[in-house]
Amino acid sequence: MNRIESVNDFVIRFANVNGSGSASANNLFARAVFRAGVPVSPKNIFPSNIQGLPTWYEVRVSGDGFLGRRGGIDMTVAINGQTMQKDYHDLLPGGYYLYDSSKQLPEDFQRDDVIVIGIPLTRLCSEEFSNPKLRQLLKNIIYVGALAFLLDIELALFTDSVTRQFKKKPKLAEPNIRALEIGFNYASEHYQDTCGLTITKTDKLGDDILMDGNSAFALGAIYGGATVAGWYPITPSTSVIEAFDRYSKTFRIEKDTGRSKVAILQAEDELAAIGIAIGAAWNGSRSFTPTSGPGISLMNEFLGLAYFAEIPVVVVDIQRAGPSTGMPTRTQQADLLSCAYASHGDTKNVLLFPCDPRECFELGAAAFDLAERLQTPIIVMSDLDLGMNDHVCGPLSWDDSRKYDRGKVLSYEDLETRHEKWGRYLDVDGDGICFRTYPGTHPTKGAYFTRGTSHTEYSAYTEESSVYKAGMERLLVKWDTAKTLVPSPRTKIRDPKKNIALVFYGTTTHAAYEAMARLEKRGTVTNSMRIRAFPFQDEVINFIDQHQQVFVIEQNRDAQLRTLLIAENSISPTKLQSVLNFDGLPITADFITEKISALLEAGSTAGKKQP
Amino acid sequence: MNRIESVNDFVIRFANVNGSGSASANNLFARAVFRAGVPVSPKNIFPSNIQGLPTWYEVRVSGDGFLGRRGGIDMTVAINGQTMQKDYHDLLPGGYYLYDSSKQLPEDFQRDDVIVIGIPLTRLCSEEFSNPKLRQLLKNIIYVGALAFLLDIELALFTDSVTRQFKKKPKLAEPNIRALEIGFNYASEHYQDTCGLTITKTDKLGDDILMDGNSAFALGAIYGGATVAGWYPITPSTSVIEAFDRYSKTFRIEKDTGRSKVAILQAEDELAAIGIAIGAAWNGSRSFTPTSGPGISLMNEFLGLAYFAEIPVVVVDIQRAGPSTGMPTRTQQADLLSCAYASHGDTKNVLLFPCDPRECFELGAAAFDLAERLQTPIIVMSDLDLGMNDHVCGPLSWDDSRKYDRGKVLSYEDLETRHEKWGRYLDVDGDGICFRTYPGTHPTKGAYFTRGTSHTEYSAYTEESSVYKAGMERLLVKWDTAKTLVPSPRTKIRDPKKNIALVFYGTTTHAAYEAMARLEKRGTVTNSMRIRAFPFQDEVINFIDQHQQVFVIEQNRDAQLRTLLIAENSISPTKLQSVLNFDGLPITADFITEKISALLEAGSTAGKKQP
Amino acid sequence: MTSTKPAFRHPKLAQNSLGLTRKDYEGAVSTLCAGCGHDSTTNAIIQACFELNIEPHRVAKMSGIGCSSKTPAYFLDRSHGFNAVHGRMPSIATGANMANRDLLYIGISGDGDTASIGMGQFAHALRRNLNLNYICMNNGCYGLTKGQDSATADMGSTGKRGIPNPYASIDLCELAIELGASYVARGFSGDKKQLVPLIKGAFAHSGLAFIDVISPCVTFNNTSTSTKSYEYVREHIEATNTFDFIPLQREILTDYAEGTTQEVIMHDGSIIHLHKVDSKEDVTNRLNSVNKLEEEKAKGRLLTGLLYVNQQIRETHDILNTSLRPLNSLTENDLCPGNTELQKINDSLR
Amino acid sequence: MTSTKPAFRHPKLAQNSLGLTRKDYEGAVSTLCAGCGHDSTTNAIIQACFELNIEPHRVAKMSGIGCSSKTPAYFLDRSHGFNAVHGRMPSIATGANMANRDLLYIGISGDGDTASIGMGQFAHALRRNLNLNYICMNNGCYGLTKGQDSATADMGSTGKRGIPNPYASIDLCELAIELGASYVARGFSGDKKQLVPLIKGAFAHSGLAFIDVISPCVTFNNTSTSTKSYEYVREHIEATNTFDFIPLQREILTDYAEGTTQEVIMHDGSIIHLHKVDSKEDVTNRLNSVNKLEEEKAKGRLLTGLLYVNQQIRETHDILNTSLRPLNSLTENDLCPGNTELQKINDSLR
Ligand SMILES: Cc1ncc(C[n+]2csc(CCOP(=O)(O)OP(=O)(O)O)c2C)c(N)n1
Ligand SMILES: Cc1ncc(C[n+]2csc(CCOP(=O)(O)OP(=O)(O)O)c2C)c(N)n1
Ligand code: SF4
Ligand code: SF4
Ligand SMILES: [Mg+2]
Ligand SMILES: [Mg+2]
Repeated sequence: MNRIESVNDFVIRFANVNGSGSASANNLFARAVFRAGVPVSPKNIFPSNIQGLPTWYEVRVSGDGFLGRRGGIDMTVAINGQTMQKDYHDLLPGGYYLYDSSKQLPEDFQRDDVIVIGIPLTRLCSEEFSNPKLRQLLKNIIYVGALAFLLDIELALFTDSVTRQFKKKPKLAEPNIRALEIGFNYASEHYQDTCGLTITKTDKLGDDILMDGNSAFALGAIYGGATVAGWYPITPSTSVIEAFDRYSKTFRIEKDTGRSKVAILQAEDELAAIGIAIGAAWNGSRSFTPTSGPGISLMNEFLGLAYFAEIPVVVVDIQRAGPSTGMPTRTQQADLLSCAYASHGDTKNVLLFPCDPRECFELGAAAFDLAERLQTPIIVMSDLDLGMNDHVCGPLSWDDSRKYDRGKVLSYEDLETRHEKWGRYLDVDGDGICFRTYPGTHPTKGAYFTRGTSHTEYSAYTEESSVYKAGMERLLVKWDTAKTLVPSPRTKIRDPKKNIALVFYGTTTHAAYEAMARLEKRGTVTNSMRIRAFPFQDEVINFIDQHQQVFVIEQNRDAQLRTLLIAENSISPTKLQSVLNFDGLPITADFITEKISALLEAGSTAGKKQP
Repeated sequence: MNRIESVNDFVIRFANVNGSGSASANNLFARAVFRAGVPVSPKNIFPSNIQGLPTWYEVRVSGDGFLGRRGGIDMTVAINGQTMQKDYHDLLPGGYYLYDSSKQLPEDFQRDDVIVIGIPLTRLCSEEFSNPKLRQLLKNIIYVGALAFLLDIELALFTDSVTRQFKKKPKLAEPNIRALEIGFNYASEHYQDTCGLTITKTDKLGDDILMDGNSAFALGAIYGGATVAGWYPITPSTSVIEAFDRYSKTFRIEKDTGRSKVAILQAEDELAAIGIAIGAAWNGSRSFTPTSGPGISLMNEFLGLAYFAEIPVVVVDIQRAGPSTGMPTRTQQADLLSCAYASHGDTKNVLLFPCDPRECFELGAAAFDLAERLQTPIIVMSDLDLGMNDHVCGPLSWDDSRKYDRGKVLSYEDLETRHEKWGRYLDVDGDGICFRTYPGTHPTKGAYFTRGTSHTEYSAYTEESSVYKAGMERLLVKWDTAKTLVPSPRTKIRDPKKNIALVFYGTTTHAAYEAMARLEKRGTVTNSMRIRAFPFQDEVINFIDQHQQVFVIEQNRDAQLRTLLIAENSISPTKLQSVLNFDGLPITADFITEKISALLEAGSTAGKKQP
Repeated sequence: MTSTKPAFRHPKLAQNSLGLTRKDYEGAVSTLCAGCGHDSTTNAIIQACFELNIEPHRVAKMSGIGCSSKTPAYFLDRSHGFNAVHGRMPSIATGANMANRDLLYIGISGDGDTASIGMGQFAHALRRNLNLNYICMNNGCYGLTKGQDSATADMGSTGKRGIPNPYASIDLCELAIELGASYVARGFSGDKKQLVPLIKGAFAHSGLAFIDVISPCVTFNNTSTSTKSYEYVREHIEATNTFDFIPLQREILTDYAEGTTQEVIMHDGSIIHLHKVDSKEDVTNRLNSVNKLEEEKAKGRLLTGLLYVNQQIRETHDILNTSLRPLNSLTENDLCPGNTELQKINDSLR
Repeated sequence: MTSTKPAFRHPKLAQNSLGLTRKDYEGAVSTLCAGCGHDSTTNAIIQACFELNIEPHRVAKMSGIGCSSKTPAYFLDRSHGFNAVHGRMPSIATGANMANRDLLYIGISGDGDTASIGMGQFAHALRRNLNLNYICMNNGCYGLTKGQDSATADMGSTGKRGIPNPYASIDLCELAIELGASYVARGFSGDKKQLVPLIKGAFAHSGLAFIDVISPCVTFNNTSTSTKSYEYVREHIEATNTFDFIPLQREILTDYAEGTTQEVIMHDGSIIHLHKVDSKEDVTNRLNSVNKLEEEKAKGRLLTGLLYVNQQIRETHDILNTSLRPLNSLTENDLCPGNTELQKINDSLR
């Protein structure tokens, strides 16, 4: 049998039961790989319940820095009895199967292409620890210790982490370190030279960090100056507000008074959550609401109000698998249409697409500037994979000279000195954006009435067709202005002949880049564009126009970005071929590579490439 | 001065104050024209308030049977002091200005191309009637009487209507008839040969009827077997339920018990309204909810549930001008995207587009068959113009041998005799549609759990990627099946060379047909397709493919049907040119004609028609 | 991951008058946390249905979203179930009930589902007095989203997150009485003896029967500082009455001391027999019920039992005067007026 | 069609201590029906603000959708206004209030807007005790959509449509007290003398002040068979107390008979002086307030006046312990932790 041999390039899957405390052990493992300087990408695949169901944690190690999900499992740590069978069969030939050998492996586990590594976790744990609650937790730490040996990772990387984690309660560090050692020792005694998978320290990661997208967005909101948040619990967006709350407690408490410089309100539902954010934004606070699909559906009416009354609210949609309640703990990019065209009538919203935590931070902070500059809702389109999993990314940074762009707001002085008649919805600059005022600014000037009904340039109610129409057309001018302000796409040109291009966004990015590398190895050189915002800049359209054949890679069934591309611009639909993954798991490089290869194959057999 | 002379072809605008009782007088006028056998098309242009603001009633008379709105006003009946000036200036040269001459016309009413007809309405009324409430109402009837003379309409047509209307209270008919006579006599004494506009009896209308779309839809729901309706008041959909209630009282009361065979529930909001309809549909009743834009936004989440759990609910959207609260008493076709892609995640809904009351009735009834056959929400896309105005259309008819298509439902006997294992979401026929059961059918078989979460073919909860994916793909199979079942488009081919085509839907139809006739007079022969449903049949795509140049005519800003056409099919966007009216007033033949002429002009100057 | 328990039936299992055993009223294996209060409530529902000889397939189970709302999968698997969207169980139940008045409807919700996102639908289902057995499994937190405080969490109560709840709580029973409910009770998942008859009474009741079941969340809100923990509830519970539910079929046998019982005759002829702690209390008096709840609250006690009944209020079908036949059973012949009538309508439109 | 009245100012118009006249508190000309109760309520608001010497621009006006919700356009045109969507005024007001605690907030809603679609937001704004002057113009119907019954329409009450309302009504004051409101009053648009001080007290109150103003709809619900008609209300009204509102600045001068008055000291130091019909009534006792309402209802009377006050409940900002500075006034310097802190965070993530 050929066992898999690999240095810094493999996938380990941990199969656990949820609610059993495995998460922190598995995180400990991923972070140790990271600390060894090796690019790592962990993905939590968990059920929509609280305790007792199967949960998986898939850790990809990639010395080459490919951070997307890869197909195939090289090693399984099989701790969950319910799924042992499946986990065993999912292994690649030559893979490793680590299990709790306190109980014997069932007889039908008879693959001859799998290396079985038994560690009697329960027994070892019981022998060492008496507290039953601790036992359950430390069982997991023991297999981490064993992995340290099997994969050749310095134990210190783990013990350091533990010490750091329990800095304030060193008593708790002790048993954890002990458990690590037990695992390490047992493996070294029984499994010398068993495992062909190795982690070798590198310095590939430079100053990179390992962070989840939801915390990063929350930090972006802190740095971006958000002061009011309305929210309602919903997986996978809840951790945005948890992080925002945590960072607020660090950064937003007035030293002298102990009072808070943010107001975070758990609303009664999503309608109220966005209502709170809109009310605050109207009153001059930067505000946001985090949510996921069902929340977006409920926010529809209010999004239409914010679009039409021109209120700068920020929404972050941590997308999960729909439709309806769907798969609440699975990932998708399937809310694009719903967000872009939210609400009845002619509405359009600006979307931003971060691809990693650093961008969650950057676009998160930028969203507040954009919202206030454009006076319109900005929806940041993250997803469960990005939001809830840890990702390697470049370090966060902030230019201390940066000023918030509060947009066109008239101060008391402005109102005093202004000569022209001011109109809330009067476009004096020709960019479709008008001046607003905050309530309470001036005793006699600048008050206006905000409404979701049709209004004149001076914000009076009107049913005059021409006035209404002019207002709607101005909003299209603003839409064009938006194109000049939203983050520009990222392009990679490797084929100057511009034959084939890949277009993608958000968490598809890493898998797409890897697929490009693989395709290139197979002789297919491609260019790429990572889209970062809707509406699309001319740059996006030109890029597509210049290529012969364009693949649009998405994580939804209905090719939603493609719809936006062709609906909003005059791109021929026949030019855009879709590569769609919508099974709820993060898209893989394998999938993209094979799909594109197949489509290219089919195209060339058909013998005609249209110009 | 050239006064306008015309037989059976002109537009009269009544300018009134709302809440002043003018509506019934104006209706009386329109119906008399209808009874003279002359095609007539009245449009109510009213404010979003209850009393005291300007309201207009525009009556188009068209012997040629053009029923869309036409530009320009030939005669104004100016009863509203607030808008006299505007009404005066809006008149076409050679037009007629009828006003209440009890007060003198202001001095600046100095157009020399307008024929002024003063009738001292207030004075005449006070002289004759003493009851002040009656006075206000009858003032309006007096001008109707005057019009009868001026336009040469038999007075009997009016008096008959009045008698009919007050059949049960003949005492009330009397003063109305008196008022008609007063107006008639005054005009005949003072304005012999003043008016060049004439109504001449014809038999153009055959057995046509004059009806509003909301009543027609309600009747369709009655004939279609709806038994449960949830609703929440919103203009312009409220009259759907009012009519449904009225017809229910006539047709749905059990003779023996006096009990009702419908349950109509005024819900607490639109979320509850559609929830009620969904709950009833799930339990085997045909059910619906009428609403308008803001309601659609609020129903988003539930629409996604009905799509994913496959529940046959009918929604009728009486579209009004958006976004947000917009112009609640103006018309638009701007909820297409919002309805087609309602809710987060990958969702798509079937839409039907009636163009006149007869179709409101027919598609209304058909919607229930389609919903149950396809087990999915069906949204009937009407609008304010269609729903609230009277329209001339062919008579309603019902085939008494017609059976309701209740779709794939297993009865007790079916469950008893069925051998295969039944699965609620198991596609045994390959059309994407599965068999369902009603609760309570069988003591031990056929029970299942309906959920908005991902489910297996046997309706068990699952998070298995492949199972989820297969379910989502089956829904696409069903989508294809829908294409074979929805009402087919209506095509008019006048140019066999298939050069230019017009594509439109709903209330744009009449104006579009008229525009075609006008274009043809100018030498531009065009073909047309009236779309009646989404998803689009191959027929639609082929039609577009076969034409060189296609104009898509809509009443929204963002070309929403065009978006659906290119997103769902592979039509090149450059082929589809938009003709968009979105000012809230019904689109006119003038507008379409001029716009298309201009676009054709521009195209030919540019010197290139693309193949 | 839903799986049904093995169908094997022990020959000696007790049967009810329909010849069904308790197992016939069960559902799939629960995936809730071990010890979750909701599972006990589920058991009480199973018990009540079994004892009442309800035909399982004549029940329809509706719910919202939450751990609590998952439970309809864990009882009565011969019944149809509808796990709707968050907070909207009442409207789905309303529609279903309108379509077929002949089934029994049980609606399961949670405190998040009812008191926050579902507040409006809760209030209006009460106002319409929908014929529904509405059970709120109240744990003072959002279990499924990991333990945030809900609107029924008491001020100062502290769950696993460790932050005392700063907001006042909503008392769903008081609110229900205020909103005109016709049957209001409070139970505790840990007291099946009291809970089962409360559920039975609810099934016999015509109109909306609301039962607030304190149903602890062992994972997130069972701390010693939480007022919705098993321990706290057990120590602070106060029963307003004990309770016999006597279905129509059976005769009343027991005799009680004068003045200590109150008899409530239910719509279907069943009788509820209340044995009261305080003979002055009148369970059919709204103000008395609210006052009593408030009084106990002031003493730091949680009042349970049947709190209020009013048999005078008409249920929705009676208000609407709908047909006694299920609307979903009506056919073309019942519903379609036919072409002749249509031609008359055409005539009236000319 | 909104137009402002001519700016011409009569030199002799009375001025308040800010030197403003009543005209300075007016808004655009109303487009409501002549005689609509809402216009009288609007006038009472104008009067209260004028008399309280409120700076108009320090007020923010929020509303939902309905005839009632249009009224913010008809008063205080120097204030910013926000006419939001149907039933969602409370959340908009909450956000606005969070952004700037220094302004005064008045929220206008209707009975449809509050008791139906807005029920959830109403309940939760109360629960959070948002510092808001919440006025519900209650006409028992949906005026703007042409007169359908609302959830506050009394059972049997019959408006212009001629069909008696078959559902029980929701009493918003009782509900507010039940939900933990801190200031609850009922007024009548036809009784300005009582209404103006109620509104003034609401402005002085810290927390959610809810005023249910019976405000007849002359067009759709002013029939002799409607319990929300001018005539019916006038005949059935019962005042629980008369009411002096004494702003901080002024001294109490009048003297009343022992036992017939109750003094409530408001958060800003103003004093409410109640002259009670029945000296036993205690306006700070929740149960007492509800019982009194119910009692009068049983007699067929509609109780008005200040029904309940509780100055102990903290308003939302106090619960959240937010900065005393308006959050919307904070700048980069107050809000952005800067790059150095960020680098520390980076370090902790390695
Ligand atoms: C519209 C919407 N918002 C949020 C959620 C997320 N969510 C799922 S369950 C739940 C709370 C459930 O709390 P509760 O009703 O008390 O049930 P428990 O889990 O405590 O039994 C929430 C907020 C959702 N499913 N849908
Ligand atoms: C989401 C939504 N649904 C329905 C409507 C239609 N609508 C406008 S006003 C109104 C009712 C207003 O009633 P109420 O709040 O009592 O105000 P009133 O007009 O009686 O003062 C309704 C249902 C709407 N604007 N938005
Ligand atoms: S999280 Fe709480 S409510 Fe949910 S199943 Fe576990 S114990 Fe029960
Ligand atoms: S309809 Fe009624 S509530 Fe609306 S403005 Fe007229 S009188 Fe007032
Ligand atoms: Mg709960
Ligand atoms: Mg009202």
